Amino acid sequence: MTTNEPSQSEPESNEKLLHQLCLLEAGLYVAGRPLDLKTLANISGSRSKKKVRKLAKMLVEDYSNRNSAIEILELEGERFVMQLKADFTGKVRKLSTRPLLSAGPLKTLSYIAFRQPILQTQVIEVRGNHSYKHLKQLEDMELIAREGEGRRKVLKTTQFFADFFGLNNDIRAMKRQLKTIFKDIEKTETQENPSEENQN
Amino acid sequence: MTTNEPSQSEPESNEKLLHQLCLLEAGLYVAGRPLDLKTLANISGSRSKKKVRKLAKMLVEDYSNRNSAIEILELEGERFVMQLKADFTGKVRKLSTRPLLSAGPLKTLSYIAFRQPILQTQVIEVRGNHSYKHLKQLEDMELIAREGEGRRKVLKTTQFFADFFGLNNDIRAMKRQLKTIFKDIEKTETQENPSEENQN
Amino acid sequence: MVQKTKKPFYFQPPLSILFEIHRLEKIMPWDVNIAYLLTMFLEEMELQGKVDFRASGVALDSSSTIYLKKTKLLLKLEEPPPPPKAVSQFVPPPMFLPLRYELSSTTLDNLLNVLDEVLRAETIRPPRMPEPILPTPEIIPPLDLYLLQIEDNMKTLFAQLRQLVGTGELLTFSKLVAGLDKIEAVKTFIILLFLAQRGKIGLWQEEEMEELYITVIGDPVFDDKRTEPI
Repeated sequence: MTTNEPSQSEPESNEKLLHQLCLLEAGLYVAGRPLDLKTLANISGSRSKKKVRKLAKMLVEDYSNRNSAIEILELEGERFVMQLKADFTGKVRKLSTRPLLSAGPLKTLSYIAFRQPILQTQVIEVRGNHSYKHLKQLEDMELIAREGEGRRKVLKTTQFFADFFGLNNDIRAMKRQLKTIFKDIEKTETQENPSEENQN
Repeated sequence: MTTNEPSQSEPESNEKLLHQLCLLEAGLYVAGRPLDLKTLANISGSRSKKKVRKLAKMLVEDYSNRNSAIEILELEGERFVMQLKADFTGKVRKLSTRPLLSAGPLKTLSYIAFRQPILQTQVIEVRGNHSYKHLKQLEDMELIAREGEGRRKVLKTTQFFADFFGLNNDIRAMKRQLKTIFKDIEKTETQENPSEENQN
Repeated sequence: MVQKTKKPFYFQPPLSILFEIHRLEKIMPWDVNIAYLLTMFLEEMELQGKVDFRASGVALDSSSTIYLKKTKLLLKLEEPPPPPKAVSQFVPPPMFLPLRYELSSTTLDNLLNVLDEVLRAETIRPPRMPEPILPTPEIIPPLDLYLLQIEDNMKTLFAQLRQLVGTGELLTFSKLVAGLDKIEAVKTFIILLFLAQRGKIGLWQEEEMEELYITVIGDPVFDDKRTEPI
């Protein structure tokens, strides 16, 4: 494949362009999170970042011209995301019933987010041996990343984690955000019973 | 609200129609599962099933006319679903954050769906000992249910399974539908390479 | 004569089996009990009191043909039987799940709601922060002479700061390093950090802004020596 822009005079080339647009749309739809140019290039089978950027921008444009509840946006760092327009979120939120994680792994994730960067051994100490399984799951889902080896393994949340919960991916900024929100929740929950669940 | 069709002479009514279409699209996008007319009526704020049916069919039509990787389908029982067109699945399935099943467990699932209600021992005999793991996975994902104990354990697919594939939950009707689907799959696969993935 | 026109007894079933020679090839030999038929044939002939050698010959010939067929079949059975055909169980092709996006019901609130409980478990073992992973000493570039002269540089910069602003006033970092090249700006920044650590100046940055603000807070005494005349 060359890095040339598709020429509009060739009908075959135009068909290929439409197919590549569909591939990008498919990737953004399924991922449900921001994707960078490298990933988008990978999906579309193109090796030219320039071309992929152009295609992605075409998609953004295409969606903005439709009468649609869905939008495709360009984010900082040349990342693109498909999402529901904010106007509609409130009206259909109740239809989302499937949690991202069950209670156990969610607790482990919550702890890592709050204490990161944190030693894996520390997470296991606080969350128990069964949380090895959680870490594997969280890593598979690209919510956390592990660095280092053996007992020196350090855990952090990922860009995807930040994107998913709408947090800043800078660790210090994120922790400030988490602490502020956490305090608000604690305040409102002082009179409620502590959660009884302790299983995974 | 009345059950009258929106009159085309009123521009305000047309705007409302576009908004309702967006609401339905938003609901289908967020739910990721088939929604029935009642739910769709609820989202769109309309009390007329007839009108909602018409709106939903308009959405189906609209998506089929677009050059898009996404489709909206009408399923049996007047239910509607938004999903990725099958042509694009292979290229983007790795981007999905949902736990996906590889070919092995999917074969076991196909077999159960086609032969249900079926003894677990029979499934293990035909699919091999490794399929115990598949059964666990399928049960975790609520695609199958087990009844009875020990050697008399009987397997069936769930309502969620029927919904996911847009199949009739009546076993006999489902099996008829499956026969057609399997024939189609085999037809399209004759010229393609056998799937490369064979792990669990 | 009536008797002469009557068919001979052996043309009646079941004896007819032995005498319809053209059908012999088609019969299943196992269905025929030769001994029974021959006994019946002999008994009937005896009853009639007339020995028919021709018929006897045909019966014998047919019997031997049938017997030969049985023998052949038995020999055939001695050949190794074909492997039993596996019960053909149609295993349908895998059904790939249609890919659908689904908004997760997990929100930031859910995440933080469980945090409270998790943190309670922590009270038993307070968290240990990972030690920063520093590069091994040999990778650290040789210290710049500039950093070795840190004390002198601190004094110079502090004097410079005091000239630019009075105590409590704000000075932006960009203004301080205006006109300097990058490496000099970095060196200035490092000295600022040392001064801040001594409590001579305050450094302050707004969350969203990149600009760094400097305030001079220390008295104009540096290491018990005045850096400027009173």
